[in-house]
Amino acid sequence: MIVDGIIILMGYILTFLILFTFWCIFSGYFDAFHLLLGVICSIIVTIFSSHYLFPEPITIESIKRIGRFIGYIPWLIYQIIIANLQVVYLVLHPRMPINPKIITVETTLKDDISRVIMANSITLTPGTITVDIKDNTFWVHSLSDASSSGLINGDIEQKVKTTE
Amino acid sequence: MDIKDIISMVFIGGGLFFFFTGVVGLLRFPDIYTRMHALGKCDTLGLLLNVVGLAIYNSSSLTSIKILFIAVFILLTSPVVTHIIAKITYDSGIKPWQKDNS
Amino acid sequence: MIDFFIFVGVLLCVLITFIFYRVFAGPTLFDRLISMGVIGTKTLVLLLLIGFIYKRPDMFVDISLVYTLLNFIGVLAITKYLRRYKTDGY
Amino acid sequence: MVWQLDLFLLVFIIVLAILSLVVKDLLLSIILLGGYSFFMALIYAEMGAVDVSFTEASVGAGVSTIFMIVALYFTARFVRRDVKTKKISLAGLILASLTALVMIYVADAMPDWGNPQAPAHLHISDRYIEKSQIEMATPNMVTTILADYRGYDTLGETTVIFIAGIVCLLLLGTATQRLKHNYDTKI
Repeated sequence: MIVDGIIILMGYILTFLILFTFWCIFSGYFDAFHLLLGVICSIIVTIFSSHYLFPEPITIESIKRIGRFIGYIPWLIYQIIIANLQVVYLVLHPRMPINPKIITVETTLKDDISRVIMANSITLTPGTITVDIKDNTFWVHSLSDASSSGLINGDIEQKVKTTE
Repeated sequence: MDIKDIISMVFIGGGLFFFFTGVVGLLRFPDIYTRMHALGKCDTLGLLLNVVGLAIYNSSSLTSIKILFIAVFILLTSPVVTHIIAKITYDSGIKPWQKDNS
Repeated sequence: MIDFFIFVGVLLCVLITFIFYRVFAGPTLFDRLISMGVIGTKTLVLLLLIGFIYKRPDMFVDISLVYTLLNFIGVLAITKYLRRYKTDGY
Repeated sequence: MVWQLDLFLLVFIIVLAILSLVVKDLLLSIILLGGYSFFMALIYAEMGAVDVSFTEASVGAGVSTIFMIVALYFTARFVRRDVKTKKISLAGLILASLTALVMIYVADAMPDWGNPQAPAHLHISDRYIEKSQIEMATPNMVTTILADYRGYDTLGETTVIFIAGIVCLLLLGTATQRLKHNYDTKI
């Protein structure tokens, strides 16, 4: 019973801390009056909107998961740079060697957040855009043959699975 | 002209290059889906590089953090916008351009 | 360095002129929509550059943040309308 | 003012304004007007009016775009084929061009941008700059001028805006009820 209460309270406290950090960065004043205003505003917004940010109760597992997601970001940025170089090559090539088509990819990812990460990663990585998601199937528009091969052999899915 | 200025100039120049390719892609590609590749990728990285270059050039740390927040917002929103427009386009029945048709 | 910023700004303006071709000619509505999105990102960088040209970046960064979010919200509102009233793309 | 950028930005503004009037699709017109507001905010920022620019970006590009889309829910996107569009009236054209000519003629007599000898900078600005901090103790001088020195002015403006808002709500409210009524009777 007490543990449940602490877990629910954790969501509120985390939301408040995030909001208050944003307030401090964006206001730029660090005297008592402005910080007090920030605390009041953050508390009001927290009461109304905490359940949007953390719809599920927070456990140690979910905090670990955020840590694993931060470890995933460098790989994503590396992929974004590769994606851009590929698109630059395709755009500036005089004959434009593109072969666009829509392919479907099956996924075994279970929960929604992993799927969102997966879809956004597909959109950001080489020559592919997520067009639609229905249940376990992703409709993906790929720009050339080379770009779709990385998706079909499931590199991204493996990487996303490590954050689960 | 110290080393910080040169680094930020390199970043901004790189960002301009990606912006340029994005616009060339927007003009050259045959249909809406392929144009979206040019938008969703070149534009994101170009803006990212420009913003990071300006944040390096800037001297005040608080403003630099704010500038970097723009980069974070762009990284979060850009794939969502690309995906939403792609889905709307697909739902409205526009068929992708195929190589064989040309 | 300010000359460099002005040079970059003028280059961005030239790029925007080219994007206007797609806004005029783009066959579907979505072409025009993404072209306006691209113009939005260019104006964002232009705004930051103007801030650095005037040596007051702290004032201009706030407007850029609002720009970023409004670009996003505007596209969301337009697509919400288009989901309700389907078009054939024109 | 950076004249190289100004040249481009003013041309973009004119192009977007004309295009958003000419276009037959209302949704496209809204998109173009959003872009127009972004450029307008850029020009305000370039003239040094950061607060006006902030307002233009958030109200012009953000809120009014969304309001216009909401208004679009109550009307149609395209002009109906069977309704004949009105031709350009000659009298209106002459009147508009005359007004434009007069305004261009008058604009020549305006003081240059940023001129310290301009009338606006000579009389009362010094007092605002020197005394507003002592008399009102508000960090933002624009706020002091609007809310304290010109308090009654601002009160009148807010009253007008408030009445306009109430009238809009009344009109929209009846429109929604009528739509609902039509919907119910159809079924």
